[in-house]
Amino acid sequence: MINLELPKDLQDLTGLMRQFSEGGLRPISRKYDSLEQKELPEELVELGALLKAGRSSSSKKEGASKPEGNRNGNNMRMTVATEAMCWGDVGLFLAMPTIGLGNAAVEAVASDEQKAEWGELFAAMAITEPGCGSDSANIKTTATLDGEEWVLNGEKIFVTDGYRCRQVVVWASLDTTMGKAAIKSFFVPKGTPGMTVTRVEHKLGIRASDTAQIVFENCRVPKANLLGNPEIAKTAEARKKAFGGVMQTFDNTRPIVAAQAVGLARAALDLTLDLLKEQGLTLDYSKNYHQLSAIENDLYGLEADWESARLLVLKAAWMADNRQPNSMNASMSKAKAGRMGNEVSLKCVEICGQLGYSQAELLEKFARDSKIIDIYEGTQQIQQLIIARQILGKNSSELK
Amino acid sequence: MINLELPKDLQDLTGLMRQFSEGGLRPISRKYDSLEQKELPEELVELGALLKAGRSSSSKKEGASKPEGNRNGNNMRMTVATEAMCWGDVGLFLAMPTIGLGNAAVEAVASDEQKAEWGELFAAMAITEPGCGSDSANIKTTATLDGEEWVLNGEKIFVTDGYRCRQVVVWASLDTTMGKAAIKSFFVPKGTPGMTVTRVEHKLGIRASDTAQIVFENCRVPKANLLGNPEIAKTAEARKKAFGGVMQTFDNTRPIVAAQAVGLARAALDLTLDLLKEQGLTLDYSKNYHQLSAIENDLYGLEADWESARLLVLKAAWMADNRQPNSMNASMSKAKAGRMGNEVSLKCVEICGQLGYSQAELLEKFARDSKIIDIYEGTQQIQQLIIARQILGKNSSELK
Amino acid sequence: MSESAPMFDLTPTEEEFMTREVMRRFAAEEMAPKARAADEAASLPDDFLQKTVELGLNFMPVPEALGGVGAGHQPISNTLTIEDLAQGDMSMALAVLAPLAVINTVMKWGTSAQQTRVADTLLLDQFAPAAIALLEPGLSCDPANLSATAQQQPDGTWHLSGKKSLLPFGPEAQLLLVFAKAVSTAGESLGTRGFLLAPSLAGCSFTREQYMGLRPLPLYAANFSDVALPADAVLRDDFDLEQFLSLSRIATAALAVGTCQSVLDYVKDYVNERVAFGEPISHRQSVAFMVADMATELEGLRLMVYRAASQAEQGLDCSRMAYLAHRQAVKVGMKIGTDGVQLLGGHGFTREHPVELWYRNLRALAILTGLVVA
Amino acid sequence: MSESAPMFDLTPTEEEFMTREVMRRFAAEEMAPKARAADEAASLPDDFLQKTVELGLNFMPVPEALGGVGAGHQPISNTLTIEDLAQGDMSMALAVLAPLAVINTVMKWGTSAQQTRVADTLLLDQFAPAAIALLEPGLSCDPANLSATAQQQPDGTWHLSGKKSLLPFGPEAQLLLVFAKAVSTAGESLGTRGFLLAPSLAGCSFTREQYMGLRPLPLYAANFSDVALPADAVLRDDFDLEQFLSLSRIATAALAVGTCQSVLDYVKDYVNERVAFGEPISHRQSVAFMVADMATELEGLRLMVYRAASQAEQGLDCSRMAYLAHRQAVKVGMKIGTDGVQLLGGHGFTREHPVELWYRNLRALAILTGLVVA
Repeated sequence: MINLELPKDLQDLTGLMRQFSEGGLRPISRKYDSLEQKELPEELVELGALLKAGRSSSSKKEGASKPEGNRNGNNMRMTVATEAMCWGDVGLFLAMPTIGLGNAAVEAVASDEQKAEWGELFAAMAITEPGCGSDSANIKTTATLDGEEWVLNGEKIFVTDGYRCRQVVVWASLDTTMGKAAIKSFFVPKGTPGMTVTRVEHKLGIRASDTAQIVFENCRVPKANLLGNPEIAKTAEARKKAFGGVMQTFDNTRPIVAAQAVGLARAALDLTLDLLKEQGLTLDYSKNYHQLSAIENDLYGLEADWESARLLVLKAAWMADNRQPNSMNASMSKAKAGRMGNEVSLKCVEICGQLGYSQAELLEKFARDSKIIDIYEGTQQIQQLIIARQILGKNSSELK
Repeated sequence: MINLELPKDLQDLTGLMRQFSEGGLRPISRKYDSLEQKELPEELVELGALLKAGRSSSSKKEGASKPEGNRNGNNMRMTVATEAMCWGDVGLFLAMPTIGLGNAAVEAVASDEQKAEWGELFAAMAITEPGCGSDSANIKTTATLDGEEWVLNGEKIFVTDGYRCRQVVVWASLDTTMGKAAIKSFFVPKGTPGMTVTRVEHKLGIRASDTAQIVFENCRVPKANLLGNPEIAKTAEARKKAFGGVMQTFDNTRPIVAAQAVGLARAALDLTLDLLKEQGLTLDYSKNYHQLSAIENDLYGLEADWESARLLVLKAAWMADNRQPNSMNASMSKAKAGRMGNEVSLKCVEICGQLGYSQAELLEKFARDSKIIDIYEGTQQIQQLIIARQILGKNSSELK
Repeated sequence: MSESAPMFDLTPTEEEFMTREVMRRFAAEEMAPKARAADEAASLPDDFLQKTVELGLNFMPVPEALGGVGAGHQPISNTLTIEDLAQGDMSMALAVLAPLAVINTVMKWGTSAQQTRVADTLLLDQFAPAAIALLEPGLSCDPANLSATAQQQPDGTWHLSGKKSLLPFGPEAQLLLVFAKAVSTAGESLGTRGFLLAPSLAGCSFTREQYMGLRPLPLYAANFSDVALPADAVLRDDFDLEQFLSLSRIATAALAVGTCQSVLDYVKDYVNERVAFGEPISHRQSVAFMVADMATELEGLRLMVYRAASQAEQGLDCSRMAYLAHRQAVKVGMKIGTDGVQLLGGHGFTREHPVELWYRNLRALAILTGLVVA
Repeated sequence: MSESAPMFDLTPTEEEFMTREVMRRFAAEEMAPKARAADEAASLPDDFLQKTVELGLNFMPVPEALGGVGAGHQPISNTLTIEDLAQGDMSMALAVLAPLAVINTVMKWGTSAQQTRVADTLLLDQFAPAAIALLEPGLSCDPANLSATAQQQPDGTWHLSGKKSLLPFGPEAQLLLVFAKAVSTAGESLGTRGFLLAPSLAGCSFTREQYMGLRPLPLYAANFSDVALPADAVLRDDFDLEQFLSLSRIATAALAVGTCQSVLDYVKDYVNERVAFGEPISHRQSVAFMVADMATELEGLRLMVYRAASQAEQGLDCSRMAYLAHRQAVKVGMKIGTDGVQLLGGHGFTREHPVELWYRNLRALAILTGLVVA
């Protein structure tokens, strides 16, 4: 049955996470935006533990859901939780020590022994390089097998949590002449000789979170630290598939990143509506165009785009939960939510005039934080390429 | 001295042409939109003569302006007149028998003897082919010299006035393996054996004007009917320049086509403002965003875009009058005015609700007519390519 | 929300799935191929309305006792049907759906006598035209504050006066459901109320209207001049204008979804086939991204429409989502209509291709409230 | 329009041309290279304000008798200067232009005593800070209906009360021109009027404000609590609020033109140098067309600003063009600010590149009315 309301447990999760955001994140939003410190905000240690405790109790619940039929599973849960936390603060969400972007990649393939050996995960993802940007297939970092160890060499930029994390999942090529198929990911604990954080970025937004440059110089890790299949696919078709495998993690992560924009935009809209309520304006969703004020008209437009983005995100996550191929939908959700989050938060700044632009309110911060969500995990333009190629049946050499 | 107001003579011209539009074109706008006849609307014979008389008297005036210093010359005059006539009706303007799109091309290069021999001009331009669209360099129509005659073979589509005109200026290639450099234009009087109008299009808008398909089958014209230089440039550089020469006519015509959109959009805005005035709404250009109604806000946005487009058009024409290279500015004016004309007329339909959508008013017609202006004489996308190549210093093989 | 809130789900029921198959086939066979000729002729294909009777749409919501299927009010199923028929042709879809709008509204808010009358008049083997008259001529129309009035007389009967616009079928209709501001004998406004009547009554006159699009649909301006109506012509007291408007907004937005899907499907093939500068034009980012945006915005709109419909189906308050879905439908519909023509260039401007037809029809979305209901 | 209406012309006068050379060099040498450090430090470069004295801006409009150049009010020249300085840095430009706004306004609408006071206070070898206080804190501010009031006393003096926001220099200013709703002794509103005062007066207090952008500019919230002003503190009766706002709108729009030009120049080079997927990213239509749109919209905006300025220069009514130019500046400025960051991708989000700074500064355009005048 077609139903686009959230089930009870996800509604409860939203409520819980909103409380967490309101009580835990919002009170320290401005502080860590201003400080822009390298070190982990101290409050996040406790908040992270709280979150982890909540997660393990809720993941037990999921095990109880029926295995057949329609599923509202882990992807939707992650999406909903992300949205509610980013309603609080995207920067602090990204900085949360127990939510490393690399954690999922490790948990998906590591053996129980490895998990035990590697200890508590707070793993960053190191993909982008100075010369590649969105061009993940063109990675220059190399991994060479030397006896029982991989030797890593190269330079990574824009590593979220790269300074504060405990481990780094790094993408490197086994053979740069082989293109996409030779790209594999490696697990490197902090403190491994040869891996150095060389720089922490100063940014427009998400300043509570650290974004680092990491250099690998003859950095050695055990052979088993290659995550997944170490073989380089031989045929063109198999090569494509292998890289597709690496890229497919994006099908799961993109809706979650898109959910960040949905949460942030909701926060901007809620704050704007609160400020307008003080002026006596509320939305009643009934007037026609000829009766609206400019502000009402703009707000309805923002609300509509927000709904569109939110539902695209939920659909992409729902497809993942129900094992439907969702690559195009994941990109649609990221493309729409990415631009929506930026447009909504900027328009809210404009609507609220001097209050919107002032640091006395959080709107200007939302507008700064929002831009990166339309860039990382594949820019707007990359998402459009993916969507267009799929619809038009084109490959990457035809539609560049 | 920087001054963006029109001089007295161009203001007068606008006034005169607006009167012509109001008295001559508007009363028959709906009639010929509905009839969509192949034949020339009978009223246009007299109106065309009137216009021609006006033009010859005004061009005498221009001869009197000083040859040195700042010039507001023929390009600005054409732009301003076009805007005012298209405020009346774009379809009828295009159908005006004395304003053939090919006239300018003939007048620029024909000898006095030829002009005398060829008689009164009402020349259409035949460029586009079924397989080429915006890709003018890829023309397949051929011209082969046989003794003292050119033999033309090929098929042309979207020829404005193609059915009703007296002559056709047709683009054909002397050698399709030579690319752009081999493309020349030829003067073909109607009635020349081998040239047949095979079809007249049914269109979304500009229905008062005929758009024809013309087939050339061993159509023979005298050698002298090749307009311009018959040589095919030999070097790559010279070839580029030669085609550039053909293309450069666009630098003069694009601002004039852009002016069609400016006139049409003004008509839509004026009618909308009239209808709104009956409801008690007028624009006073003083309120701030927080005080505006949605309609006011939208109208101000349209007015602003209209001004932007209009000034870009005037600048491009002014540059042409003052012999400044204006290729990029011509494309800017066409790109901006093309999309503006379409957006403004469509938004006016929306603003005026049932009146906007009804055939009882002309708004719906404006919205239909407007779309072609963003397409012909180089689509929005072609204009963007030209602008971008110039700004970024790219050629057509780098930026495709 | 209750404990029993169902899971998020985008899978139609088996019945909905089967209905879609039927509707889509009908749209593809009986509507889409005839849309151009109908537009040029400014009239529906000869046997079109009669053929729609086989779809049985009108029978669905009517109780079995009145000769219907008794499926009750099914906003989701209605929405899917509207989307599927609009994918065939928006004008033809509106013609089929106009009587259904009357039926749905009367089954929801009519007296049992009205329900019987509607069933007797419209559930026939012959197609029976009928339509709702809500909209009024002019620049704007506020359904909560109509110009048309129904003045109650001391004997309980009504006198209806006023002008309507965009009314399908007009004098050809078997039944009209006319909305007007009801005024009590004491002169108090009773708000917007619906009145069921036959267009043949004295005082009703109609004039054919012409619009930019929707040309095959016979649309009329109506003038009601002191039309005398019996006391029981009015819908029940519990008529909920906001809910009615919400259902209509959902339905109108669903028209947009279907029509935009047609545009997308058409341009997708065209840009792959059309070659310029040595390659299919779909290899150009400006073309490909326009198609990608179409698909993305359309999918977002579709989900908004489905969400509003599923709220209505579950008896939840759907006014916010219906409002936003309709608003978004207008915005997305206009953009896709325009981009469709742009992608075909000069060819898109000719009536050889259907994109110009969609360009014209999609402009109607902003002013169609009240013609169709989900 | 008169018979003598001049020809359409986009060529600056020789004097304007020479002034532009000076301004552009100053912007390129003294502003642009220091913008990042100033933003990080949230303060103007140490000797910056003093260096601007050499530009002689403040002297231009002041009559020779008062020690100025006596060039009169030159909206076109002012506009070009604002554009050129903003191309260096918007925050620094605002700091230089704030005193000039006071001077221009007082030379136009001040009493001769006020003009002398302004000349004596601001035309010095030392940079003398001064600013206009029009804007008020909160979501919106209507200059025609300010909250701050100046109550006239029976003896003709004024008591000024109210809050202001976005006030450059605040307590550091030598002079403030504060706008308030003037109220007669009889309690009647005399409309918005300007009052010249020193911030050291009793009852004035200031608090530093922090914004998303314009960080080097020292902006203050001001609180005026029953500040006693002499009778001659008020601008002349013929003060024309609409004309003042028009000149301010032109100036604010000119800030947008200069800043957007910087964005365009920067991204143009970047997209040509940046390689991805084996080619400069400028070879991609989505990138190239974004740059083309930037250039087109910026050029259109620039012409709108010039048209408004040239109307003001010729004494024509410029209110419509000024309003539209400012409106367009907000729209175009925001879009270009955003696209600038987007074109640089992740790099644009870091403070290694100036695009994020422009992104923040350009957001101020909507709320800057009254800080600068053309």
